[in-house]
Amino acid sequence: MIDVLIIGGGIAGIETACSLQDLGYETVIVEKERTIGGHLNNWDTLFPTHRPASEVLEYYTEETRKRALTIYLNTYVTSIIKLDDGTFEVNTSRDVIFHSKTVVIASGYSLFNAERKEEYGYKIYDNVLTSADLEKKLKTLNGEFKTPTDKVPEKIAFIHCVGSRDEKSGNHYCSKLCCVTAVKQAIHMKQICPQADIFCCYMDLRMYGPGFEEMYREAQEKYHIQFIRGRLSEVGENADGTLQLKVEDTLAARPSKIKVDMLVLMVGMESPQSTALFKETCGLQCAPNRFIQPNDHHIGSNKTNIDGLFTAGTSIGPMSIFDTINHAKASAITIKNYLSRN
Amino acid sequence: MENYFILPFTLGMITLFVILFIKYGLWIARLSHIDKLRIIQCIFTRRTWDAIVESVMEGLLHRSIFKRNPLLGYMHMSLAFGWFLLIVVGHIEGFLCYGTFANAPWIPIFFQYFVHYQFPGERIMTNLMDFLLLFILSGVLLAYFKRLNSKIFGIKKTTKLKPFDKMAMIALWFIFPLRLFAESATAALYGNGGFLTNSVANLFILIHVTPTMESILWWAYSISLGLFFVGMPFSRYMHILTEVLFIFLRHYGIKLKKQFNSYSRIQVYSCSRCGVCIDVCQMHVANISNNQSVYILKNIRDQNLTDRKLYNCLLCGRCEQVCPVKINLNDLRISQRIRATKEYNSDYAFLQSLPNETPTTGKQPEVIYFAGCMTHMTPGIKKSIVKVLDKANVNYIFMDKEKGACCGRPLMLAGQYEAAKKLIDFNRKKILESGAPVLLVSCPICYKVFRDDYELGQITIKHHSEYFLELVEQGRISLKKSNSSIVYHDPCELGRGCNVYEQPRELLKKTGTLLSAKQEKVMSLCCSGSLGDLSLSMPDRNVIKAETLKVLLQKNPDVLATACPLCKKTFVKGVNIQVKDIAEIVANAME
Amino acid sequence: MNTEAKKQIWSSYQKEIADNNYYYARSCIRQNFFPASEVTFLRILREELNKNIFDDPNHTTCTGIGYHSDIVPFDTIQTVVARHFALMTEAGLENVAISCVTSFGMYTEILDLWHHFPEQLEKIREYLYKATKREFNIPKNIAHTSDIIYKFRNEIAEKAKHKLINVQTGEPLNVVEHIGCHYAKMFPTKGVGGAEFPQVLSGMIESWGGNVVDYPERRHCCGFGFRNYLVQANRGYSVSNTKKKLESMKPYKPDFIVANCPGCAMFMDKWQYTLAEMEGVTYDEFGYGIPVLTYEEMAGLVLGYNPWDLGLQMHQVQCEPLLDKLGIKYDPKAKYLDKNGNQMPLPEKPSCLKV
Amino acid sequence: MRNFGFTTTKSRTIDYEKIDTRLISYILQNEPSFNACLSCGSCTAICSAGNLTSFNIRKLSLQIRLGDIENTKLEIDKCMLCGKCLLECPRGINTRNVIMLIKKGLNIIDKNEI
Repeated sequence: MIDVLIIGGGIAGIETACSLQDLGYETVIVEKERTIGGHLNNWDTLFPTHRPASEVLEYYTEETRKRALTIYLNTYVTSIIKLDDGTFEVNTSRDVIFHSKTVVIASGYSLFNAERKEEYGYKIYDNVLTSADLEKKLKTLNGEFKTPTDKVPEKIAFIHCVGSRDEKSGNHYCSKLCCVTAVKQAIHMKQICPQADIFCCYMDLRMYGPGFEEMYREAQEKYHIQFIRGRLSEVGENADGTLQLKVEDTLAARPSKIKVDMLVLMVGMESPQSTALFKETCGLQCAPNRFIQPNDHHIGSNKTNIDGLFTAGTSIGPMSIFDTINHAKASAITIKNYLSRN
Repeated sequence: MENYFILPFTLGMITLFVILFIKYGLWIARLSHIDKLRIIQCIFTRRTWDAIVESVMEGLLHRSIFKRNPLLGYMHMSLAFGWFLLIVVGHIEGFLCYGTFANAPWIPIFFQYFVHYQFPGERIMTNLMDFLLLFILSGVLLAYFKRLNSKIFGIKKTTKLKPFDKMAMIALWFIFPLRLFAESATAALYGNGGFLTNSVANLFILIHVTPTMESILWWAYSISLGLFFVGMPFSRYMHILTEVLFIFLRHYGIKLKKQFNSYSRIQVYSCSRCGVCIDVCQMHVANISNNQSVYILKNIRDQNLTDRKLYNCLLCGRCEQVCPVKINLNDLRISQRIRATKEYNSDYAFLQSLPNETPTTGKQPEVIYFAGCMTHMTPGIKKSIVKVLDKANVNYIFMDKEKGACCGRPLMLAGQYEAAKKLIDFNRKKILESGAPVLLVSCPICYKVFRDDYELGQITIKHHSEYFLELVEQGRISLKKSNSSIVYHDPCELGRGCNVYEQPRELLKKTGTLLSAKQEKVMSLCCSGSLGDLSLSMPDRNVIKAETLKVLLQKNPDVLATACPLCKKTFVKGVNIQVKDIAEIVANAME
Repeated sequence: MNTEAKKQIWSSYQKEIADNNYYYARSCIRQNFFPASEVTFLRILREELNKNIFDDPNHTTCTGIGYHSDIVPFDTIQTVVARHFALMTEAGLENVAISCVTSFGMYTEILDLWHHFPEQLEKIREYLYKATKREFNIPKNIAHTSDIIYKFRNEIAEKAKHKLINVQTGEPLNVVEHIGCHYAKMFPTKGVGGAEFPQVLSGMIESWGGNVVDYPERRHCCGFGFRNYLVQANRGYSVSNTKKKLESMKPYKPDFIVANCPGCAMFMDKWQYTLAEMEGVTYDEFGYGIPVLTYEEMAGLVLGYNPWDLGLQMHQVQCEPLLDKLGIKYDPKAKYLDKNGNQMPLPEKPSCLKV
Repeated sequence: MRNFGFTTTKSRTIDYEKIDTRLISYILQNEPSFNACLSCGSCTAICSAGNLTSFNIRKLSLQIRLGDIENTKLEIDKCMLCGKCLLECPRGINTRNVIMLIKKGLNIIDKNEI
């Protein structure tokens, strides 16, 4: 019988494991991919400091190694079953059955599939990327930045709220991080393509965290990034392969068309499919936004409706790395309280 | 043949006089007719005497610089006054020797070379001349040091030089040492030196000085003089004589106009670049050191003034207070702004179509009150003014209670003179139509323009600090003294702009304990909010403001009082203590 | 562009289209401005596809123009449409094939209204009965005539004499397709491909060998807009919209435009003349303008019908350069002969647009 | 050209390819803070000129960005430079300098110097 089984080896899972180890508990992490770190593996730099994501990743890799954490890679959970004695039986794809006193769902998020917004032309027009694609491109950038059609971009547009705050995508909620990510990426693009005109088309700019607003201001003042308040309606392709965007400049109250060489869609966060599976196998309660419903929004955000089943990180909704790590640490303490009481 | 060395000096001097004659002639000729009449009328009055006295005190003795900085003052004085005496005494020496003052101009300059024989008073004169030379040389030595290290003079920055300036300066540096060496060489050969030249001559004898060497040294002396004279009209040393001209014209009552004219030019050329204005400028706090008045005047002369420099000035007027030559630095700068923006003044055609309603009170009003844009942003001040007026039972008209045009001063500060006139005409008409004998203003920015540019005839213009003091003195309101300590910040436009320093202090003394600040009254610091500056960024303003607050709050007062809504708005976002306008303090202290 | 993904999206919505036995509802504009189009449609259905379609001499306008210009009350219009259903019912038919896109929109809207407000349907039944003593059944299937051609596009392709290929270069022709707004923008599920990606015309073009041009203003209105055209002072608005579309498609060098709405075809054709006269601009490379075809005319050309029988001489932008590209033989002398072989009066030549 | 009793209307669409950037570039070059505008409108709400006329500096700043030089010429003359907006702006934009730069910019555009 293990103390805590952690589902997900992203930063939330690893941080929970580290904190729990410090508190003297035995943990096992189950990770579906072949490496730990989750989405961070595909990210180039982090807001608001533009520090390389690899630094954070290296920290957690090193912690994992130092602490000799038990991690099952290439393993995904197929069901969580709560037994009568209050412990959990967790079945996995590997024919390994775990018995644990508690389970932490740190399964994170999945990115919105931009193909669902057909009118934005993702996977149809070559020069339409998602924010995640751009990060991958930047991470492996070697030499000059070029668009997928091999052009040094002169105009780039970032579209906020793709798959977020959009009834048509089925997501009413705000993904919270896309705004600041767009600003970060816009600055990055301006730095590597100083000749490019960069547009950000937004509905609202939600610069909620420390340093975010300052970065936004820097983007305006120093990098001359143009922020257009209006949501992209439609993308067309011009005869020369450039993209034509139709966006209303709502502040000017006039429709506008913008010709760009590259379009970056700021895809939002969605609850991963696994959450639905957990919901099915153990009656986990989910919020209308499909993320896990915290037992109490204010004083029990790590708890779920099932006693002994906890959450860490973005499994309950969009969160920054900063918030995720804090949430994971909080999860460890919540679990300690639970285990010492039972 | 051997006397040809006087040629560089003579040619240089002739060139100098010709150029000066033409320049000054043109400048005076271009003065307005009225100004010329002023000169003619005043020339045989006491004003000329006053001008002479000031010329001596400032042009030669440099009293003002002395007061601010004795070392710098000594340097300027030794050069100017010492040289002046050298010329005067040189002529006396010539007189003693030849029995006439009508000697060739080079005789006193190269006297030692020409006169190797005894004449009455020769020993005294020679030693006196040596003493004067030593006096000047001490100044030259200081000048060398100043170039090398301006900090020992208490100056943070010194001015940068152009080629002509450099030439004239280097020539100037060489003139007196060369004179010393040339005279010493002559003394070594003929034994006609004084205490100084003989001492140097004793050294020269050791190295066997020859007549050729003597000749070379006199040539060099003459050349450096000639170079200096030629360079002078094109360099900053032009100020030496222009300053005197300026002092005379100023004494004759000639005033600077809004337009840049010949008098402005005389002022520009009167700047000695002593650098005192650089020192007092608050812009240093924000590491801005290219826009101080001395640089602007230099840029005007060199015709390379950029907009950024021109507009980056708070127009606080501190530099004007310390300028030893009393140049109208603010107005000069504004006249440049007028010139730079004259092609795009607005006509405010919309003013014509506004309903022309002058509010009335039914009875004959005592006062018409103009709050102005800034007071409308500080409702606390507006409310307090109204409260005091009501309490004192003043029958007043509130001119811009609902809607009002700006007073025009902000435009004026930006150089939009023609545009400002349109607003002035609009407001002026309303004020005159009201029939009130007193115009009350609560914003020093408005106050300044009403006083200087509105031509309101019989109407007296009063800032609320003046008016409220009158109300107290007339017993129409009475104030209760509290035990809070107050420090008063002089707004630039009210203090240096309109010379109102005492009334606010009188009022404050009646409501609490007034503390003094380290720099106050004429040298009060600017809050940094000034509308005079168009290009100063907000972060830079905040830095300057913090420094001002540091000075004001040194004695930990309970209240920071000011008499300007803009100063109040500026300070309020930087401090934790109460920032109050004098109107609010009075309104609170009323019994 | 990833054309595969694009095609997939554009074919993702389909609708049910009756297979046979149609009641034909004609179009005012189509029969006036493209007089051979409807004849060609009937010919294709009857001769090429062996379908039963009833062309009823008793049916009238749907009054859509009156409706959209606010001069015919909605109850009246419903009764007129109800009469058409009565005629269909009397003819023993259940499927309507509607030639006009605006009529198609009207019919669809009225049926939807009756579906949600059955009392309205009862009222209209009563009105119709009082006025004409007729009764009617709700049609089983409503299709626009372009839907029917779309449904049988592959059959037509099999019989094709010409493909939409430039015979001189062997390259597919670049075709701009334009869908009438009332076809699917009001009721997306009633149009093939929905509102965003209607496939009805692009399906035909691709089946017949052409290349569909995807240009930025593809979904923009043709500029007709009823009220904007009907009031002369507003026509500038109408023509400006057409101009926006034409400017957007110009860089793609389209060989022709095809529309499923008669109004669209008419305006995109005629306004090219107006714009040429007003501003001296043409939207092709050589100053002839871009030919505008109805889908019936396009199908007719593919099936090898005589272009003069298709009425192409009645268009503003002349079709000869297009016929040359398609490799279709035509007799220039027969262009303006009437069906009896008599010379018709020749049209005036425009001052700018080449003919 | 023939008169049909109607003409084409100019599109209201902002075409970023055709924006006249002379004025905005001139302003930004000399006053980069202008780019930090959030369109919050506080400048406009407090504006002295706005109290007397239809002057709307927020709208104007957008129009300048969109290259509407003709309208800017008509509007900018209403500003009295009083500086209330300067005190109000949450982004610390040097609005008075912006106004003077607009005036100067328009002047040098007229002279074809930019």
